[in-house]
Amino acid sequence: MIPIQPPAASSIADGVDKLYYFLTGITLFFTVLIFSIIFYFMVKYHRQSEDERAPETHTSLLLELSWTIIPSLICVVIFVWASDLYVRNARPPAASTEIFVIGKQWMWHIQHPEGPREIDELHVPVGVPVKLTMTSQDVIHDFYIPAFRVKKDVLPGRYTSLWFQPTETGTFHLFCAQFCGTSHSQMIGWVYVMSPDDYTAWLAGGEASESMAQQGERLFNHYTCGYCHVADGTGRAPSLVGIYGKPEKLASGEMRVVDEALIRQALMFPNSVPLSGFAPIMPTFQGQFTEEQILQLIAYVKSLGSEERTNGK
Amino acid sequence: MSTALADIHEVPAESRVNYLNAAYGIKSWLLTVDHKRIGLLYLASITLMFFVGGTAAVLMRMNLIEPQGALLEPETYNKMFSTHGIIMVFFFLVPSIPATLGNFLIPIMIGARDVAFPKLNLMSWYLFITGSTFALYAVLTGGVDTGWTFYTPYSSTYAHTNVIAAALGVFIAGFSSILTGLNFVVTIHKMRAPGMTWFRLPLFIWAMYATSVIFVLGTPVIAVTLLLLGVERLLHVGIFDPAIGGDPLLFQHLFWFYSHPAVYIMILPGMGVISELITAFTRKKIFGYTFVAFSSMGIAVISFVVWGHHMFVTGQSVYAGLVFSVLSFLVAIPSAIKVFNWTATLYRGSISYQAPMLYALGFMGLFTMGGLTGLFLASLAVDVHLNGTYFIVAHFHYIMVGGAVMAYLGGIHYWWPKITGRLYPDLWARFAALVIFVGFNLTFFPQFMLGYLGMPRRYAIYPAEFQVLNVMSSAGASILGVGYLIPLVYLIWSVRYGPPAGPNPWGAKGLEWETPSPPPTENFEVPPVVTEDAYNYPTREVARG
Amino acid sequence: MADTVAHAHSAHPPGFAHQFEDIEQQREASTLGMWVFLVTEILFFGGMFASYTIYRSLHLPAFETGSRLLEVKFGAINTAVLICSSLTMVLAIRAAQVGKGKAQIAFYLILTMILGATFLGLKLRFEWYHDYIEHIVPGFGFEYRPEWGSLAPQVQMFMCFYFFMTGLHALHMVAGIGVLSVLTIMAARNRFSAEYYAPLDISGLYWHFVDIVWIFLFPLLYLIGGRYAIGGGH
Amino acid sequence: MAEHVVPLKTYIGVFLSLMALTALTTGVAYIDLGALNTVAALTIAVVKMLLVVLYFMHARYATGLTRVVIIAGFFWLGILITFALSDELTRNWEIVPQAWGAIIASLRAPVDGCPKWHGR
Repeated sequence: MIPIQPPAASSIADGVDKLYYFLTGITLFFTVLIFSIIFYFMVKYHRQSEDERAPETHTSLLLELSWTIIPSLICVVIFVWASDLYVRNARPPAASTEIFVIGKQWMWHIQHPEGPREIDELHVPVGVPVKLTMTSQDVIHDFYIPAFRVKKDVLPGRYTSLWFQPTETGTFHLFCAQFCGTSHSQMIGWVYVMSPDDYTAWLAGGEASESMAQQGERLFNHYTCGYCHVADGTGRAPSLVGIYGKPEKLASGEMRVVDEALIRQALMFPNSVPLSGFAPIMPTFQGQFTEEQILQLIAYVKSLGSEERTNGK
Repeated sequence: MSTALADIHEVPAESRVNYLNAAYGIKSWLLTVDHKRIGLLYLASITLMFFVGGTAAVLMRMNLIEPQGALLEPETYNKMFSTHGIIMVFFFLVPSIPATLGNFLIPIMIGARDVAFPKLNLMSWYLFITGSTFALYAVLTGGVDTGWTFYTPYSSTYAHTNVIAAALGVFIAGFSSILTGLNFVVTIHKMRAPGMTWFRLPLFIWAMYATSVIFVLGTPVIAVTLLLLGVERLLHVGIFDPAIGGDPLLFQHLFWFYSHPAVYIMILPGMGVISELITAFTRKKIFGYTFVAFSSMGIAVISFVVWGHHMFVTGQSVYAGLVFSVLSFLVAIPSAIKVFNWTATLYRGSISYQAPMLYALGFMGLFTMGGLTGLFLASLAVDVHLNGTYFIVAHFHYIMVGGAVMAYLGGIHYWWPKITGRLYPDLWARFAALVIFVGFNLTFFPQFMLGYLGMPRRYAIYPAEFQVLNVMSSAGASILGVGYLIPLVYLIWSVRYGPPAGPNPWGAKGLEWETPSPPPTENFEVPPVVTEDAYNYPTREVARG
Repeated sequence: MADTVAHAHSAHPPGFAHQFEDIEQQREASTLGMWVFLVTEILFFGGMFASYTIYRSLHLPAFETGSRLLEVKFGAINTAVLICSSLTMVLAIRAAQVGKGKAQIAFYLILTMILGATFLGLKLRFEWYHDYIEHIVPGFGFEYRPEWGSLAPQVQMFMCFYFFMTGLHALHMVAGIGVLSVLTIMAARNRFSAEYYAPLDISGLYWHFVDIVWIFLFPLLYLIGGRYAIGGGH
Repeated sequence: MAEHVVPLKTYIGVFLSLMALTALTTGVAYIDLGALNTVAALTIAVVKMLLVVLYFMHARYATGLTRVVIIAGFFWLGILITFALSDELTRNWEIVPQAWGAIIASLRAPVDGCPKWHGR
């Protein structure tokens, strides 16, 4: 009648639940302990007469130290357990499928690299780790799937990422967990976990639209980026072939891995991250690209890096 | 024991001049510099704000009876939870014990005639009233829907409600806390009676000193943050704006740098009141005086380095998250020490169960529960699941309502005879305490389960499977609402019709019980000289049982 | 702030308040009270210094470009003016301590106020008005310049910091001058003597604090702008 | 503290050194010391601040309590700056850097009951 536990449908769910029940056990133990001691003392030592006197109270250092050290040890155990669970699951495994999420006031816009786009719905294959790269077009939202025990704020102007590996097929709640305005409580949706072949059927079933990389390439050519970013590196700008994922040396001498955040910053504020050996002559594209278009350009740059790039320009 | 007590009994209470009948008329109240009258002025204004915030809470709970919202549009629900948050946090909980009981009792408990800067004290009250007027204006003319956290960029760019009026109200009320904190720090340092060394101070004073330290060191940061927010909202450009390279998390860093110590501002005075109540109703010295005193100071200091646990899921760096997680566990230890020391004080004491003691015992149980659920939120892996859900709502209500408000009511009942010179009907008071205890648990325990199930906070409508727990919570809220009205009735009744209370109705130790109630304007007929330790109850040599 | 002077109960000299045991306790209390108030001011400005430090580490090139928009010579002159006003303030207190009579106390106080007003005048006339003409005041017609390139948004962020911090500092200066004018009137009425000069003393503390804030603002906003890069700047 | 009247000579001396330091910090700004410029400017500012606090604000002759209050103010400002910066600067650090990753992986060669995905 009263639901107790949310569905556990991701690889980290049972780890988090074990720790949650351990903490519930500790809380109930100490609360019951304190309440029972209070009731016992209340009954045993209730005041018999007005001029009753209590014996001398002498503080015992042993008792004080014991109830300082024991809670500290318990806290250390909880901290190590929780942090280990958190850090180990903070980084997505290398071979996870990548899906892009754009939160805007009161809807989730989800884009699969293969092309399909969804509003407030996310279709994922079971058993395969999924990495979500998320950004917001206006205020701070929060992508929260209780069944997978994962949650991450979605910030404007920055990419945040979240990953999970579904272990059960089914339909699970998707909530926005950071207050974002009038219809914050309607910014909800569903996550459909499907068997791998259902997933590929669903992917193919969608209207035959270009993949994000192809749309990115169209933008790349439309804005004549290739004029400077010549593939073989003879242009005035660095060649983008194979650049994604590798550390690059900036003019300021700082080494930074070329990831989504760096590409977005290069598009928005190029002069703040010039690569060493190149003049900071790239114009800013701030305000010209929508968030979707930036993600498509990033998908295109990524596709330049992987070997399946066919017609190397 | 000073001799002031001896000659009180010959003079009948009524005819003696005390701070209440020393002067009459509106001017005598609105221009008073007597810390006791200012305490009563705060008591009146805080009770008004409590019922404004409480009405917003009742409307919210009634709306949540049905998944699609039984009463309010989502827009109005957002304004209700923002009103409930802002009014309760900044205009009731932060000033509740420090401004009412603190103002009234600190000078008396340390044997002084008044606070260090009486005119500044009155100015603090006027700042509080101005701040409250701005906040009430914001609430009544269209409301504000950013929540009490005012997160940017929603509050600075996208919200279209009275954000500036609300932020200005909190900004002005912030200065009232700063000046009150300053007043108490100087008073406790410089104006203690001869013989009142630091380790003879009652523990309420230690807790109030720790609270004043947080007032002084924390509140200015939120003042400048809200100022920056207001300017950014007016000029449409500012340092929190992501479009010009601003970092939305910077606002959260600056906001929580004050707001986490602020939750300790709300609970530390409550702990001070509980230390007084436990010793008074067991007629015994507190167990581990120095440990309890220093744990108050420990909480005040460590509370400033833990704010990151509010931002574990906001894209804060993992390394910073680990550091904040360790420190958040560390801050739980002093609270545990206090609870264990209070429990040990009950051992072989002579315990009586008047209303203040019931509030104290209720506090100990509920605060333990509230504190331990904090461990869930300090541990990184579990906080990822529970952040932003009703688990958080339940956690801080267990500490704020189960802890701070219970202690506030316990303190009001305990010192009511001293404030008004009248006793209240104790049976009604015990009944009200039980109703509040039951109503509280029925309201907030289901919310722990809702949180684990994943129901997010601040939702006007919610999926149907959460309805049963929400209906239980709403039922509990109505009981709690009634429970809070009962004390209002019999306390006001007692001012006119309550039997007169002598200087020491509870037979407790402390300088405030050695002066007539209600005390004269200059607190003591004969300036007291302190010769013994705090809570120096007569003891029995032979061990019993 | 004007209110903190009022609380020093400027009753008849020696201005003794009933809740204190003796004048010594009252002086210690008011000095401690002012220092605690200055700690709240440190944290009040501290919120802005912290945000400035964070953004400076994130957008260094843009902040250096922004800093070069400011004229160092006016910053330096203003710093000198404020240090002189600190000196005259201290001399005013010393005059009261050694019982020099109201003429000299009032003289130094007026000198301090004039120096404070010069600081505000210089800032308004030569810096803020000049910046307004050049359209680099955020929120009041801020225009991006081509030579900033893509650093333009962060340069506007720097100017936001410049106007917020110096604006807040100027507000505190105005409050300080208000406090000084009250003191001058009290000095003219011969209220200060060697035994009772607490209001002077704690207002001095406040004035020196405002000077210290500028001592930090000047290098942070004006100097750390890589001026050497363009040789000499203006 | 009240009794202690600071000699005029000290005030003038402090005043002149403050003026000299202002000239110095302005001059140093025009010499390219790279990162040292910031360090130089801040140390000179701290020295000037100390001069004003110790002599003009009589902190040197004040009670211990006043000194504790002053130091507490700056210490709390330090807490705010350090912890906020610690988040901003370590945000782009790799969560488990390669070096650590390798060490942890080697320690964990035999799969010891941690979640099954790790085995892949």
